[in-house]
Formats: sequence, C-alpha cells, structure tokens
Amino acid sequence: EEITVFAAASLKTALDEIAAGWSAETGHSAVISYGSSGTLAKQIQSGAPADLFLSAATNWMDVLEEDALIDPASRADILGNRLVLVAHGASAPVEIGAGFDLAERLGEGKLAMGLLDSVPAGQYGKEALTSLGIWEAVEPKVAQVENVRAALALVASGEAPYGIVYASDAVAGDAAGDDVTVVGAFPEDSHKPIVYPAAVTATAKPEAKAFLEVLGTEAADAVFAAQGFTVPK
Amino acid sequence: MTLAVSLRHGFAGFTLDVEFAAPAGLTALFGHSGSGKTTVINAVAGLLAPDAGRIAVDDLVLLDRARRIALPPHRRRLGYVFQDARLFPHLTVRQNLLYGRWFAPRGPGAALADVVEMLGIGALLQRRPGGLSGGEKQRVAIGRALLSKPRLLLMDEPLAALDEERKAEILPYLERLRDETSVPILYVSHSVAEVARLATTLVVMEAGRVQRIGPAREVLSDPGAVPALGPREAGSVLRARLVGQDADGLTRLETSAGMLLLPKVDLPLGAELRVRIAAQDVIVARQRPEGISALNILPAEVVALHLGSGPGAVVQLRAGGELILARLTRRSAEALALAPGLPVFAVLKSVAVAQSDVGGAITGPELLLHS
Amino acid sequence: MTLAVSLRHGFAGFTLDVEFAAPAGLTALFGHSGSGKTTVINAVAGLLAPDAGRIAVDDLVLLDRARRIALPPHRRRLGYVFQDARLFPHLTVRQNLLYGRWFAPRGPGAALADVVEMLGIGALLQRRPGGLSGGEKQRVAIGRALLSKPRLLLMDEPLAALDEERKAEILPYLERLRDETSVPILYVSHSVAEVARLATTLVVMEAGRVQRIGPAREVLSDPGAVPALGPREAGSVLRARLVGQDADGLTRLETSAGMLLLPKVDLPLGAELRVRIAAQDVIVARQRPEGISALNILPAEVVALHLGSGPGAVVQLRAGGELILARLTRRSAEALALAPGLPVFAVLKSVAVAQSDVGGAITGPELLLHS
Amino acid sequence: MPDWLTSDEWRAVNLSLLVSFWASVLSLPCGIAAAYVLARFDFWGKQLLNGIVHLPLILPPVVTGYLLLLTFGRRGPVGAFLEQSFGLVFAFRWTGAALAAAVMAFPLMVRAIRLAIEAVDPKLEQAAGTLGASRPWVFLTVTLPLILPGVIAGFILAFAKAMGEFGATITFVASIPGQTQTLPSAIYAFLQVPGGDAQAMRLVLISIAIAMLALLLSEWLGRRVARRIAGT
Amino acid sequence: MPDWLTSDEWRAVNLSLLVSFWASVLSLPCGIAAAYVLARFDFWGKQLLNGIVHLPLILPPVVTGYLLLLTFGRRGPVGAFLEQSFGLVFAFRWTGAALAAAVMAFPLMVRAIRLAIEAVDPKLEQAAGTLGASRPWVFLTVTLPLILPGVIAGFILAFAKAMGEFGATITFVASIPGQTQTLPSAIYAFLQVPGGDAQAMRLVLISIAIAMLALLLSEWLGRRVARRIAGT
Ligand SMILES: Nc1ncnc2c1ncn2[C@@H]1O[C@H](COP(=O)(O)OP(=O)(O)OP(=O)(O)O)[C@@H](O)[C@H]1O
Ligand SMILES: Nc1ncnc2c1ncn2[C@@H]1O[C@H](COP(=O)(O)OP(=O)(O)OP(=O)(O)O)[C@@H](O)[C@H]1O
Ligand code: MOO
Ligand SMILES: [Mg+2]
Ligand SMILES: [Mg+2]
Repeated sequence: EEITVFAAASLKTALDEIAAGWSAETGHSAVISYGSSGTLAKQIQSGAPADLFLSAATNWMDVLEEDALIDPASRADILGNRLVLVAHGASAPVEIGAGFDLAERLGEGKLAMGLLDSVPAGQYGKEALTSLGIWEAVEPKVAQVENVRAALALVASGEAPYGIVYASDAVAGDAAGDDVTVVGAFPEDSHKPIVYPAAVTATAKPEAKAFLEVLGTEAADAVFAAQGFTVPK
Repeated sequence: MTLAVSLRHGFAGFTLDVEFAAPAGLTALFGHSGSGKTTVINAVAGLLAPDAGRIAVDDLVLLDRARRIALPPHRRRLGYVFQDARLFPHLTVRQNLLYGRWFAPRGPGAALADVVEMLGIGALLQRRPGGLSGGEKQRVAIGRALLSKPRLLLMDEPLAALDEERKAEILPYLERLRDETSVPILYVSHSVAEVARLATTLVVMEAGRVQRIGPAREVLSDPGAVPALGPREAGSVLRARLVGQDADGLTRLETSAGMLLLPKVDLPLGAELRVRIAAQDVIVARQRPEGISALNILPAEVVALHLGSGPGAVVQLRAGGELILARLTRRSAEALALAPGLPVFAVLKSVAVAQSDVGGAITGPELLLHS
Repeated sequence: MTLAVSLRHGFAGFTLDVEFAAPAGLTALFGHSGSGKTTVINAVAGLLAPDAGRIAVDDLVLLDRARRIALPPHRRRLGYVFQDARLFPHLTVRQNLLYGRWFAPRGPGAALADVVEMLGIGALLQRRPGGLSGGEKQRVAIGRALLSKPRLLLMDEPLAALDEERKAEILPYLERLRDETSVPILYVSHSVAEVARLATTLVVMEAGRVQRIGPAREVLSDPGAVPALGPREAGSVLRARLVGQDADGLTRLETSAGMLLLPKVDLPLGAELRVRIAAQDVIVARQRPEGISALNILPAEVVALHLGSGPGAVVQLRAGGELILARLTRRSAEALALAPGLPVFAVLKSVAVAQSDVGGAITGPELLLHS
Repeated sequence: MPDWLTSDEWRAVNLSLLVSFWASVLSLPCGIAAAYVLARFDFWGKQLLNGIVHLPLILPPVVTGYLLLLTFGRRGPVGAFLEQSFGLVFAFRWTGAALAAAVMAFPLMVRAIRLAIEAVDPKLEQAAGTLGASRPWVFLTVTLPLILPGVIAGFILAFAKAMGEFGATITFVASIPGQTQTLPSAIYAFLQVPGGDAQAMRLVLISIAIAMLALLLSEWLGRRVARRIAGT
Repeated sequence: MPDWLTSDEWRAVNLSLLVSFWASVLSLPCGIAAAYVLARFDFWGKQLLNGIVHLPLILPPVVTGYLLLLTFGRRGPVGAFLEQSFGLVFAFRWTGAALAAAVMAFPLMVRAIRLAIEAVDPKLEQAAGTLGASRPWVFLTVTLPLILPGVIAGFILAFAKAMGEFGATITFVASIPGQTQTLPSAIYAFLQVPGGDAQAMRLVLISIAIAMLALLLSEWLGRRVARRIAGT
C-alpha cells in the first residue's frame, strides 16, 4: 500500500530516511510531498489526497482540525526544535539573554529571518526577540525571506552577518560546509515551544497511522535528533 | 456577362466618383498616375469598401452599400493580378500557380502546362518567389490569376515590368481569353498600344472621375480624345478580314477602306481582326505618290480638320466605311489646303503597323453592344 | 568619372558573367526579363556580394574580391531607385525624400523644392507611403535617390509605372542630370524610346552575358542590332543643332543630313541636341514626293540593305554625315530596286518624332569618348 | 535510468518532460487562436481577454496556483464539473501540473504568436482571398505558414517556462514524487534541506541541458522555416 | 495613502511600481541589443548567448535568486566589483529587486523584440544603406521605428512579469517592508497565514488593476504606432 504524506519542507532529509526504512521493512511505501505548511494545509482543504500531515506550525493544524479534515485523536506533537543565532564565518559564541546587544552587533548589517507572519521560524524569532526586549531595536534590520534555508543562504553568502534559524537547519548547514557558525541558542522560555504537530487526515488509509507511529519510535527519534531536531520525551 | 460599377469613395485629398459598365471583353482603365484606377479595381475585388456604390456582374450583386450587400473577396472569384505581384513567399512558383485551384469550382479552365508555356516560366516552377526577377514575378502572378478560374479578371498594369518580346507573347493569350471566354477583363494600362489592341471598352479616368467612356474603337479614333490620350497615342482602329497570305510574307487584309498589306499576321484565312493605325503614322497626300516604299495607299476624303493651339493638327479622313485619323503639322495642313470634302490619299507604311497593333477581332458581344 | 564593372556570380540555374565600363553619362542596361540586369545593379550597389569581380568608380575601388575589398553600401553613396519602390513606411513622403540628406556630405545638390516640383509630388509631402498609388510611390523613390547626392545613380526601371505624360516630365530632368553633372547613371529599361533618348552607352544583356555594348547611337543605328533590340525599336540617332523657331510652332534643326522641321522643341537657339528617328517611321522614295503632308524629305544614298528571313527589310541610308535606318517590306525594297549606291529620298513626318525622341545633346564626355 | 540519478529524480525528469511537452503542445492551438483574435479582430471585451491572457504573468505564481486550486480543484466549480462529466481530474495529478504550466506559459506563447501575426502583410492575405480562399483557408494556407517562426518561438518559450515553472505547480498539485513532482519542485525540495545544494545543482544542470537542447532544436527549425519564407 | 491600505501595503504598492518600472526601462536597451544580435548576426557562441538569455525562464525562480545572490551579492564577484567601483549595491535594496525582476523578465522581452526584428524586411534596411546610412544609423532610423510595436510588447511583458515576480526577488533581496517588500512578497506572506486570504486578495486586485492599466496603455500605444507604420 502507498500512502501520501504532506510534510513541512524542513523535515525532508530525516523523513526520507525514515520512510525508506519503513518501506524496506513493511513493503508499504510513503510518497512525501514537501512544501510550506500553509500551502500544504490549503491543499488538504481543497481535497488533496494526503493521508498524513506533518506541519511545522500549530496554527495550520488547528485550522484543519476545526474543519474536521484531520483525525483529532491521532494528532500529536512529534518533534521540537531550537531557535539559534547563526553568524557568517567563524565567530565566537555569544550569550543570548535579556538585553542582548544584537542591534549593535548587526551595525549596518541585516538579520536574516523567515517571514515574520508566515514562516514559523520567523514567528518564533520575533517572539523571542520581543521577550528579550530587543525587538524594537532589531526590527528595522530584519530581512525576511520565504524560508529558513534562504535565511541561512543570506548568512552563508555573507550578505547578512546574522540570522535566526532552527538548530536543525544550522547544524546540517555546518555539516555541509556552509560558511556559517551557530553562535548561540535562544533561551527556550523566550518563545512558545517549537513543535511539529502531526495527524492523519480524515480520509487517511490505515497505513498512515502505522507510519505516524513509526515516527515516534526510537529509531526515528535518532534520525531526527541527528538532524538537529529535539524529540519530545 | 457585364460588370456594372458605380462607386463613390473619399480619401483625404482624393475623391473617387465613377460609374461605368464593362461588357464582356476587355475594359481598359486608362489615366494618369494617381487618377484612381487601382482604387476602382480594389473596390471591384472587394479589398476596399467604398463609401457608397453598387457593383454587379449581370444579376450577381457583389456590392450594394444601400442594401448592405458586400460579398467577401473570396466569394467574388475574381482573378486579380496586382500591380505588385504579391506572390506567396512560402510557396514554390508551382504552388503559387495552383493556389487558386484548391478553391475553384471543378470544370474546365486554363491548363497549368499551357499557362506555364505561354508565360515562359517552366524553368522556375520549383523556385520560390524570393529570387525571381521583377518580370518573372509578374508573369507568375498573371499565371496564378488565370489558373484560378475567375468569373472576372482584374489586371493592374500586368505587363509594365515585361520586355516587348514577352509582352508580344502574352498579348495573344489575353486576346484569346477576351474572345473565347465570356470572362470580362478589367485592365489597367499606361500603354495605348496595349489598350488599342486589347480593349473592347475604354474608360479614361482623370482625378477620380470618368472622363470618357465608350467602345475602344470610337474613343481612340475620336479626334476630341487626343488630349486625353496624349497626341502620340491617338489613332484609329479598323476592322479587317484576312483574305490572303502572300509568298513574300505579307498578309492581305480587306477593310472597307481598301486592301491593306501588313507583315505576316498569323491567323487563318477569313479571320476577323482589328488593326490600330496610329494617327502619327499616316501621311496625307493630294496625289497618289509614286516610287515610294509605303505599300498602303488608300483613297480617302477629309471629314474634319482639328487645329490645336500648337503646331499640330489632326485630320479625320473617311475611307470606305472607316474613319482614319492622321496627325500632321498645321503647316502641312495649310500647304495641302486640306478642307472637309477634299479627296486625298492616306499613305501608310506596312511596317508601321506593329504586330502589337494587330489583334484578333472582338466577336459577338462587342458587335452587339457597340455597333 | 567612369564606372568599371566586371562580375561573375552564380545562382542555381543562372550564371552572370559581365564586364563593361560605364563612362560619365547614362549607361542603359537592356535585356529580357531575367537576363540579370537587377543582379548587376545590386552588385554595384553592394547589396549582392558576387562570387568574383571588381567594381570601381575611377580610382575608387568599391569591390575587388581578389583583394578582398568590399565597401559596404552606405560608403558607396549610390542613389538606387529600386524596381519596387522600397519607401520607408513609417516616414512621411517628405521625410522619405530627405532621408539621404542626413548622411550626405555638405555641398550643393538637388534642391527639395525642385525635385518635388519636377515629380509632381507636392501634394503628397505629408502623406505616408501606405496610401500612395504605384506611380506616386515610384516618383517618391526617384526623388529620394536624387536628393541623397549620390556619386552614381542606379535606376531599375524607374519609369515603368508612370504614364507617358509623367515620363515626359521626368525625362528632361534625367537628361540634365546626365549632362550637367558628371554623375554616371546606370539605368535599366525595357523601353527603347527611353534608352535611345537617354543613353550614352548601351549594354544589351542576354542570359547573364553582355551581348552588345557600345555608344548608344552606334548600337541603335546598327542594322545588325535590330534582332537584339526588337525590330520595332531600331532606329538612328542624329545630332542636331537648333537654328530657328518658326512662328507656327515648328522648330528648325540643322543636321548634317539636312534641315529637319519638328514640333516645337523648347531649347534656346544654338542648342545641341539628339533626335531619334525610328526605322519604321522612315519612308524611302525614289523621287521627291510632291503634295504630301510629310515635311522632312532628305536626299540620301543607300548604304546597305539587310533582308531578314521574314517579310521585312532594313535599309541603311547615308544622308550627309549621318546614318539613317529605314524599315520597310522586302516587297517595297524590291519594287524600288534598292541597292547600295542608289540615290533616294528619306521621307519623315515631323510629328513622327515624338517629344520623347528629342533629347538634349550629350555634351563633353560623350563627344570625347565616342566620336 | 542512469545510475547517477535516484529513482525519484529520474521520475522527476521524466515527469517534467511529459508535463512541459503536453503543456506546450496542447496550449498551442488555443495560443494561436487567442493570438489571431487579438491581432486581427476588434470586438467588445477584447481588452478583457487580453488582460486575462496576461494574468498569469502579472500574478505571483503562488496566487495563480491557488486560483487554479480553487477553480480546478476537486471542490472547485470547474474541477467538479470536469470530473463528473468527463472523469477528468487535474488536482494532484500530472495533468494538473501540465495545466498549471500551460496557464503560466500562455501569455508568453500568445505574445510571440501575436507579434508574428501582426507582422504578416495583410496584402498577401488579400491576394489569397481574391484567389477564392475563405478566411479560415487563408489562415491555414497563408497566415499560418508565414507565422511559423513565431509559432516555434512561442512553443519554445512555453516549453522553457514549463520546464522552470514551480510556484503555481507546487501550489496546485503539490509535489508528490512520481506523480506531480517536476524537476523544479524537486530542486526546490532539495534547496529546503541542509546539504541539499549539491543535489539541487545536479538537477538544475539536467534542467538546463534539456532546455538547451530544445532551444537549439527550435533555433534550427526556426532558421529552416525562415529561409523557406524568405522565399529563395 | 488611501485608508483601506496599511502603510506597509501602500509602500509595497509603491515599491512594486518603482521596481517594475525601472526593471523594464533599464533592461530595454540590453533587451534590444540582445534581440538585434540574436536576430541579425551569426557568430560563434550565439547559441550560448541565446541559452543564457533564456536561463531565467528555465530555472525555478528560487535558483535564479540564489545565483543572483552568489554573483551580485556584496561578496559575489560582480557585486563586489560594482560596489567598489561605482558604489552600486544591490543587496537588500530596491535596486536588487529591480535587478531580479529585470533578469526574470529578460527572456520575455528579448523574444518579443527579436520576433519584431526578424519581421522587418531587410530590403528596407538595404535601401537605407544605399542612401548613405551606416548600420547603426539604419538601425536607429529604420529598424527601431519599425519594431516599435515589438518593443512595446516586450516592455509590457517585462513590466507585467516584474509586477508578479516573487521567487527570485525574495531569495535575492529578502522582503524588507518599504525597501524590498514588493506586492508579490506581501501577497505571499498573507497567503501563508490562516485567514489571510482576504487581505491577499485585496493586494492581488491592486496588482491586477495596475497591470491592466499598463496593458491598456501599451495596447493603445501599440495601435498608434502600428497605424503609423502601416503608413497611411
Ligand atoms: N489608403 C489611401 N489613403 C489615402 N489616399 C489614398 C489611399 N489609397 C489611394 N489613395 C490616393 O488615391 C489616389 C488614387 O490612387 P490609385 O492607387 O487608385 O491610383 P492609380 O490610378 O492606380 O495610380 P498609378 O497609375 O500610379 O498606380 C492617389 O492620389 C492616392 O494617393
Ligand atoms: N536570390 C536569387 N536566387 C536564385 N536566383 C536568382 C536570385 N536572384 C535572381 N535570380 C535569378 O537570376 C536571374 C536574373 O535576375 P534579375 O533580377 O537580375 O533579372 P532582370 O534582368 O532584372 O529581370 P527583370 O527585367 O524581369 O527585372 C533570374 O533568372 C532570376 O530568377
Ligand atoms: O512565474 Mo515563476 O516566478 O517562474 O514560478
Ligand atoms: Mg495603381
Ligand atoms: Mg529586374
């Protein structure tokens, strides 16, 4: 049996690996369509043949739940992530806390972030900077991009000295030899917990539930963790 | 078949207002550059929607603005030879020639081989128009129109780009078309020789209006038409019958004015034909000249004498049942004391009558309509 | 200034191989449709790169394939009147006319007002080419070339689309150009009348080769050239001097053959000019005819008699220092027992010499080169 | 399947070719018709038609994708109708990817063909008319052959655009490997993950290679056709 | 500023106009030059140039954005050079948005103009040559006026494309309200937020209205020019 998974784009590396393993083990297969959570949710609203939805943001999952397009019983937050500050080149680590002098560090430079209103990393980032009391100072220097990878690219190319991205993106970015260093992590209490809710859709095939369960196994957790995600206990 | 045309149309700075009927046979539109000839032909073809007017071929109304009838060009089925050839650049010469065939009704019509032969374009058939010379293009355009089995032929200076020899080859074909089919031909030309030879009816245009209209023979032999046609072009047209072919290559023609000897005319005995005699080629003599190379000396009588304002004069002579025009100087007219009623001789060189001035006779229709 | 042309070029199925020199004055290219006239002119203009050849105006080499010289068209500065007018559609007539001015060197040249007047296009100046008639377009094209102050004029059947009257108006201007400037003119025409009147040098082409070449007077009065030119077009060209304007509008011309009376020629006393006499307009008489309307009767002597294969014959007469051709029937030639040495009279109607056959004399260059 | 491509990548290449080919082929007749109407007729609402044709160019591709989803999706008015009447489904099928690509490429195709039509000398069409050809025949035998270079240009523009189209496609039919994941979607997905750049670049090169081939072919064809039309 | 628009939206509208206008105006000379070279010359590497011109059409916009970033970014080879030599900076400026839009629109513009040039009868250019006009003059006085309808078409295509361009722009210069946030970026952001559809739709309508106006203007201009060229 083949199931269709709609998943946030940032999950690709880990999910592809897990799906391959699942497929080898069970003979079922999962085809995965990656996209931005908003687009995927709208497609499900329009009758997309998705069996499983892995979102990077809770708000879109909430919308689908209201519309009764997912099975609420199956909904679970399967992953978490950390928000980190990255800098161009080799940079010394910094302590991120209240009154952090990010604005001064930026100088004339820009802070690369996901779209503040729509990309989850952008939303969390804004929340964190606000709670640290430095949003006002930093806001004029924010350069928003369509996704976290693009923010990372701005930092990697040196266009922007700093960026706020997920730990999962930054870690692997380092591995890929990007010219980026993680210089610090935002305190976990500076923003709402970053969670990736998952749920099978209202029209899901039974195998979707099985795959969702696989995502909670330790083997899967190891894969996710290797990619920099945090795994809820 | 008769084409009846009545048109009014205004361009900025130019107004066309014409009315004429073109009987079967060939109707020539003659007039200065810019006098509106192409405009008339375009309206007949349906390429120009005139402000007002009516165009009909017998009972078939092609256009009637008042009744809001306007057949589209393709339903008119008129073979149009354009002043600029307008060949289809993407088709070979052969495909250009056969283009009209696709749309023509079945039935007899000109054969490709004949038309190709007559126009001397056999070697070009596989070529495309881009590399053709000006004259070659025009010949292909003529062939294309002929082969579309048209109800009417419209020809806008079709021969202007051709040399004399080629013209001489094509003219007889146009004559045959004129005589053997009942297809009316509307023909624009600047050459009076062409017009005199081909035209049944002559429409002289000037600044958008019809200045003179009538059977070509009459308009051409009318001394009053000399200014309109240009003095060099005036002349008369005699009807003749071929009565003998002499051994030395001369042809004997019987006319009511007397016997004419012309260089070989390649028609059968008994053929009716028309012979144009340019007014300037006629010499008038009081007594029959002797020892002179001109072979044709016709007794005649002065009918009228038109003295122009310049040094020229036009004398109209009657010889038998024909009128002959002669152009001479006023000084000669006075020296010879020419006056109506005076018996004289019209002297005419055989060779002055060019082959292109001798045409097959206009049969049937013309005789019915204009005699 | 002399234009020297030597060209070889092959198209599929057509090979051009010509060599000729065009001295100052007007060189006419004459030949059947498709004989390669436009190809030659295009090569001179630089629009066609021939396979081999050399083209030079005096010392200025326009093209030399061997030496890999090929001036681009705009550096050649040749005023080209195309067979198709090629007006710029986005410019008004006035802007078209003045186009070459932008690029021409300063200095004297034809004035816009004069050219406009001569071509009768004053009313068209603000129009765009789209709505012009065929003849109007061609007139504008002539004006455009004239106004570009060219080093050479190339004209490809410039008058074919024009009516006689308009031609008659433009011809004198071309004559003036020919005579008053040293601009050589290369001129394609199908009309022998035009060629005879205008040409200093005549190049007769046939199937891509030069068939005859020489001073126009000689080629035209050479009985042997009759087949090449077409019998209708043969004739002789006499040099004349204007010696009197009579009260009745006739002009007296002195030639070495005798006095000629022609309808008014509008030139000053003493003017040198050339008169073409078509062979078919000459009557030969054994005794001086009396009581006849022809005013010009010149004593002459038979020089040669060419009997063709047909019914025609061409007689070459010497009258004074001039050679005159007469075309008559073989029968007349025999009846009159014409033979070399026989004294005869050449009879010529005044009016048979059309205005278009009388041209201003070719001064300087022609006399130097061809006498 | 070459071994330097994963099966998903290979399928993406195939799918992109399929989608681009059909998108450009099937939109060609509509493109020619729209271009002809826009070039040669004046009618009420012409500017509206013109605007609609240009819309996919003006809108961000994602918006076009959403509009397609709303209209041609299973729950959309047209989509539901087509499914019930003809069993034709676009949403989340490769047919939908082709539709999206066709729609996105349409303005480019129409413009190219329209320019070609406007350059045809109406005098030649008139001449064909006098020889008995009705308007449709004139179009088929004179106009169409003469605009062939423009048609080829329009086709290749559409094909290239279809090869690169991403925003509208991924929004309309998502990016399901083997079903709707075209080359651009695959490239996008790789770009979204850390370390995917190299893989993305490989696919970019494949995409470029295909488009260049198509381009070369079209130039060659265009030349041949143009030479024929130059008429020598 | 109308009160039914927020100040960010108003700025996005203004910025989009600015960006689209300059993108199309400044790329026009290059577009004409590229089209002329492609239409009228044969040279080694012509197909390469042709390919490069088409590249932005073939590549997913995001890829083009990355390539722009790598080339024209401050640390990119061209970007660094331009900054040092002329003080010209693209990164995070509206100039960068204009560059991205221009690059994305370039193939469309070149194709339109090239088609127009190919339709000009070389015989007219020859005639101009015989009248003494050198090649550049022939181009300026004959070719250019005759291709004006194609130039207008190319311009409006570029303008419309620039109004809708999003992927390459946001990747290259991000989306900074008032500096680089064009209409499409704003629209995209709204679409990604639950319940943002209505706001997005408002901006879409504004975008359509502007493009339609431009389209109408271009059609009107094109007609006038075409009538002049028809020469009556
Ligand atoms: N579309 C048009 N707009 C304005 N004027 C026009 C248009 N078409 C023709 N004319 C004018 O109408 C007059 C008649 O033109 P037409 O082409 O009928 O002349 P023609 O007799 O055929 O001349 P030619 O012998 O030179 O070909 C000319 O003065 C021409 O300038
Ligand atoms: N580009 C070309 N490709 C092939 N053949 C050509 C090309 N151009 C001319 N020809 C051929 O060369 C010959 C000479 O053509 P050209 O145009 O020089 O003739 P022309 O003497 O000017 O004739 P016309 O009096 O009819 O204008 C013709 O047979 C023509 O078909
Ligand atoms: O119109 Mo796009 O920006 O190529 O998907
Ligand atoms: Mg005309
Ligand atoms: Mg020619």
